[in-house]
Amino acid sequence: MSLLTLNNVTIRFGGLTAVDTVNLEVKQGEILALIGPNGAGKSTMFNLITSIYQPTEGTITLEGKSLVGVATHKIADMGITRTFQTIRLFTELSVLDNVKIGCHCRGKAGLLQALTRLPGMKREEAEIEEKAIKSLEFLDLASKRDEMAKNLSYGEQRRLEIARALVSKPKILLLDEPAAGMNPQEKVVLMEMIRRIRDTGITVFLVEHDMKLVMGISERIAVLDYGKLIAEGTPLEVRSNKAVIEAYLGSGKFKSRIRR
Amino acid sequence: MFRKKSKALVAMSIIMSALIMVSGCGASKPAATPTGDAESKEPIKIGFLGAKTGDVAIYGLNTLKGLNMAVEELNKEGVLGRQIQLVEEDNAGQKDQAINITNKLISQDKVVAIVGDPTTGITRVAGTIANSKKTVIMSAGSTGPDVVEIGPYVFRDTLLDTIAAPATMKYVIEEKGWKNVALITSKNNDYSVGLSKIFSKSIVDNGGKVVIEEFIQDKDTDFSGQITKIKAANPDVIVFSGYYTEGALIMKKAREVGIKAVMVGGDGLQGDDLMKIGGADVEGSISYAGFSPEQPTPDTEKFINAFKAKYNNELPDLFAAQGYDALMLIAKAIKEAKSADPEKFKDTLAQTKNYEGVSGTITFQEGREPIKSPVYLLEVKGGKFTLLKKVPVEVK
Amino acid sequence: MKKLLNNWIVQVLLFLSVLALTALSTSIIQDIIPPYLLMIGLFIGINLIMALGLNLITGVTGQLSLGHAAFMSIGAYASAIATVNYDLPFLIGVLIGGLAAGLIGIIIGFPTLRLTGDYLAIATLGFAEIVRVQFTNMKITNGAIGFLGIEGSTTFPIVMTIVVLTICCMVWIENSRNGRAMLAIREDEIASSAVGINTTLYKIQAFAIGSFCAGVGGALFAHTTTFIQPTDFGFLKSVDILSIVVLGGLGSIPGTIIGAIVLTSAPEILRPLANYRMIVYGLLLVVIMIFRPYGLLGGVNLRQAVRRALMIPKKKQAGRGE
Amino acid sequence: MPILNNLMQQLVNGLALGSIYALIALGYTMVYGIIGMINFAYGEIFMFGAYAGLVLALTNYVNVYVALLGATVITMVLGVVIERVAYKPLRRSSRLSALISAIGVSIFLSSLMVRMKGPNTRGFPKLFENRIFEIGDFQITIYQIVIIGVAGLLMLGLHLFVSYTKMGRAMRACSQDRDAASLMGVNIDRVISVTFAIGSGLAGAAGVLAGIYFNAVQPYMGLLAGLKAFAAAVLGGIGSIPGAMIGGLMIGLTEILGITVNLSQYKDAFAFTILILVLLFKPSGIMGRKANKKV
Repeated sequence: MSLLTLNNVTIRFGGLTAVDTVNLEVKQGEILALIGPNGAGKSTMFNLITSIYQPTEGTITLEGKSLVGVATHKIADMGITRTFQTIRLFTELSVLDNVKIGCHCRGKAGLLQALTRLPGMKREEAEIEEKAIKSLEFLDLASKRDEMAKNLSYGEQRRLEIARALVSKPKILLLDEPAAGMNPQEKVVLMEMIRRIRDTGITVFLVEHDMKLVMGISERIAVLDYGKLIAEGTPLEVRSNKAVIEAYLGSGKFKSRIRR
Repeated sequence: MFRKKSKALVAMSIIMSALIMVSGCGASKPAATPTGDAESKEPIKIGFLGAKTGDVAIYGLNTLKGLNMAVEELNKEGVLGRQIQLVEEDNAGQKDQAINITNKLISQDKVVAIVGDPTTGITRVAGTIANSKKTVIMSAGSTGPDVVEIGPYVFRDTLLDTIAAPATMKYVIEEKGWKNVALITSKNNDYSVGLSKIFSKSIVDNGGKVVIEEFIQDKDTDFSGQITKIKAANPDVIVFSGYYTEGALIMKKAREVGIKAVMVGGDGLQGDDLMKIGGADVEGSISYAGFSPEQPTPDTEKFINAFKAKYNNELPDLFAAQGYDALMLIAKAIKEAKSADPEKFKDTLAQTKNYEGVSGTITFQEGREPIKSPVYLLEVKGGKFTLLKKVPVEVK
Repeated sequence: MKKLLNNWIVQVLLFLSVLALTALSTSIIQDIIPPYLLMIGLFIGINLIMALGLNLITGVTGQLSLGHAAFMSIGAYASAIATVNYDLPFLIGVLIGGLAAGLIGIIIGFPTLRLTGDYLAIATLGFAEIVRVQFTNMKITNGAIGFLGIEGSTTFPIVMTIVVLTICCMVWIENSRNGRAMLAIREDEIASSAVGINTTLYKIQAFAIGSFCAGVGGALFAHTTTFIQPTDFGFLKSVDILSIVVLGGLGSIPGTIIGAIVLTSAPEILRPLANYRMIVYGLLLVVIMIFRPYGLLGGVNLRQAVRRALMIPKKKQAGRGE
Repeated sequence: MPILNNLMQQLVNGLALGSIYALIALGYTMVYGIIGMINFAYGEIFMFGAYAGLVLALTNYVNVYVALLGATVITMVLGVVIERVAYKPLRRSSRLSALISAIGVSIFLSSLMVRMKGPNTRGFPKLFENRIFEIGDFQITIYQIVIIGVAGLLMLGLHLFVSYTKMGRAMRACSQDRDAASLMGVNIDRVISVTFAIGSGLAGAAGVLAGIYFNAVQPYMGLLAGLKAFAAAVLGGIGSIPGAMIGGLMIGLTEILGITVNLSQYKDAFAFTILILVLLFKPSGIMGRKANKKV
């Protein structure tokens, strides 16, 4: 069953077509990877899905509901959360607060509740805290809950970003290069974690350069080159796809990327 | 470690340079006067309230200069055998600081009277406090309404515009025949806004006409836009209700573009800086004051000479003269009441009649509103204020 | 015992008794200490209320505003008109002052809060100038001549009670879903909207609350000085309040309190320096910033510091200024 | 057509006023472009320049060029010293700390000047005789010509300097990415010092020109002029040299046109209203590059 559907999505910045008539379906419960050389438009795709950019043409729907023109902050509420290629944490806040903020779209309390502190608001706060701690435990960060986010190691920061995105129990989690900057051991842990996330029923859609990781965990892979979707299929299919191989061998840049 | 060191160095150098500057500037500071007089009677403390910093500092500092002159003179002989000690505080032109200072002067320094503030706004705020604490306050500059009405301890020694301004307009329109008036108001100056109202009424009353009304703000320096329009309106006279600095700058610009009309204004134009800045361009300007520099009383002459000697040949402006008079009036009342208790000398002060001050002959009416009679119309001639006409004022 | 403390009604009662205690103790203090010190205390209180509002805008939400004095003036004039022209009771006037400022804050906030950083700063600065010019030219404010005849109703206990109330509200807001959202916006706007925070909404909320506080401060100010003029609310007033927030430590409520105390009393403490006072004041700002660029209490976790201070039985107090 | 002539005359007035704003705005724009900080003490440097010019002019031995040059040099040194003492230690701190430090410097400088020279407005001695040229029915004074001319020349010079010299290139590099520029061997400290020197020098020159044109020098003249110049820099697109010029001229013209249409009491509001409107519709200013949202 298709959860997220991109239909003929195109975006142009001035003369540059960053994403060119892409058709893609993300299915319920799968791990889908998007690969491609630098500047192929992978992050732009994520920005289109989360409504930071608006497509010049085409439609994006989540369970049949259009995401085009929806305010960015409503996307999380609809069930899509993400991490960023360059880590974007709330660096001066504690780890726990970072995750609590991730819960924002699941909360209801407004100014009135903040000022009256009625039992309902306290219950909500307690629930948020509980969820946040669970999420931290899930990503093995519970012991760091009172640290400032900026004091975490690089790998921990990446995980914290995932914890923040997970805490609101999204339908789809978008991971933008989650393994960047991690060492091999951390990557193994990360792969395991991504599988466990999927096992809780959350669909995972990731952009990644690390081929070993991508081939290891993805059920399907989509390949983007110069904004165009050139291949789509299981890891095995993609690996033997002619267009992909051509792109891989034809582009020195891309080749070097694979090895990394 | 290195960074800390460099920071410390920076701080050190800042403090050092500040000290050097402070000591450098300090040379000109008049010595404070807690004199160990043989009489060993405690000095009478007088507070000064006004801005020494901030953008209205000029009025406060000039008042203070006059005030210091008065202190020096009074202390030659003493008042009731006691010295006068001035406690100066800077309110930076801000009402909250003025409140703090008024409280400090009264409750901490135990002053018997406060001279200041030159502006109406702060005088109202400080006057309310001083009145409730039974301390005399004499403003050396406020002209707006609702000041002396605060209570029996609140005074001022200014020339009130309600009498002088209509007399001036009558002279300008009837005797000079300048009927078409360009009226300029400094919109952020309460004195100017208040005076303009009086001016525009008396212009109409005397058969004149305001052909163009323009607005400036205090501290503006560019008047080219307004002057261009005034030139097009071709008035017989420019009436400006603000202070001398802006007055001089307006006239400079007016002459630059070839306007021949002269400027007429209130006592706000009384300042040597009018000529210093305006030079030949303010020649012929007419304004009014409570005294005539051409027929000075001996006291006025003495004051002007002493002032010039003390302050680098600078001429006193209206604020300096009124500041001087304010303290002299208070001292006189203390002497006559034979008491430095404000509750006693305030009544003596309120009965002052025909006091020949350096800023004019002062009489306090019923309700302590001052009258200065006669009013002198002055014209700038040869870089000096010269007498044009004497207008007697009826004292009720 | 703990269960009892968790009961909402008990908490409300507790809070009310804290307010009552504040009012009571301050009205006793009022009669003991000299009026000079009392007035300084009162202005510390007024500045603190306004600074706490600005702290929410600039310190917590990260939106640099250089126009706080404008909201102060709106509150001052609105409350003065309410109590003088319409004979409303003083406290209603204060509320009206706050609401007027808050409302204008919202109206101004909608378009301007799309701007970020320094652009927002200059827009708020421009707005403040426009407000000042407007008040100079309005009939009801009596222009430059000033608004006369305001009752001197502000008292030390009233100010201090409002201070305590404001501090409590600020602490509650900061430790709520709203407050976290505001902090998140300060840290990273894009990440905030990615987790579902409506950044515009919370910025405007912060702006409205901050302006409300400024309006309340302005109303108290007007009813202290009994007379107000547009020149009382110039650019330098905005700078004064901003200095309190930055000097104390952006986003830190205890910092803002210290900042208000230090900066309101600094001109008074520096009085003996007479003519060099403002020169030294300027230098002081520079020196404090060089040594504590994040403010006196910036980056100090007060709870930790106090805990540490209590564990080690030394007299050293946490986070003392100077 | 008297109205048209009046309008032409007002345009000339506006250009002259705008040129002064533009000169100060240039300094703002340069400093902001390179280190991203609002140098709030800028108006006070302008004021110091005016006083330096005044003191030099009063010595009687000095002609207008020497006064202009002397004031420029003095303010250059002042600018560099201020940067070293008050801003450099804060370069890595939050922008607000630097802002407060700058406000401290600004209070310090203006209060110092009050102590040194008194709070009075001082007239400026005539450094050269004024002459009026009549063109049709409107006139232009030699002062106005000099102001507009000098401002134009300085701006052109600055533009050439930034575009075609090695130092100019280093400056542009710093404005793009300071760390990268540093890695490429650009001496950041030197670039910043030069930036402050040039910017402050321009403000000093503007101070002397303003002194001559308005015939008035005052310790607090820097505040409002500085605010308006800052508004001009933002209006034109902060960081852009032609932008600062256009912004300055626009603010000058708006003020004068406001007076022309009988709204002189709202003069100060005009400049800022235009500024806010421009910001709302083109947030990066008239000439500013649009900063692309990067995620």
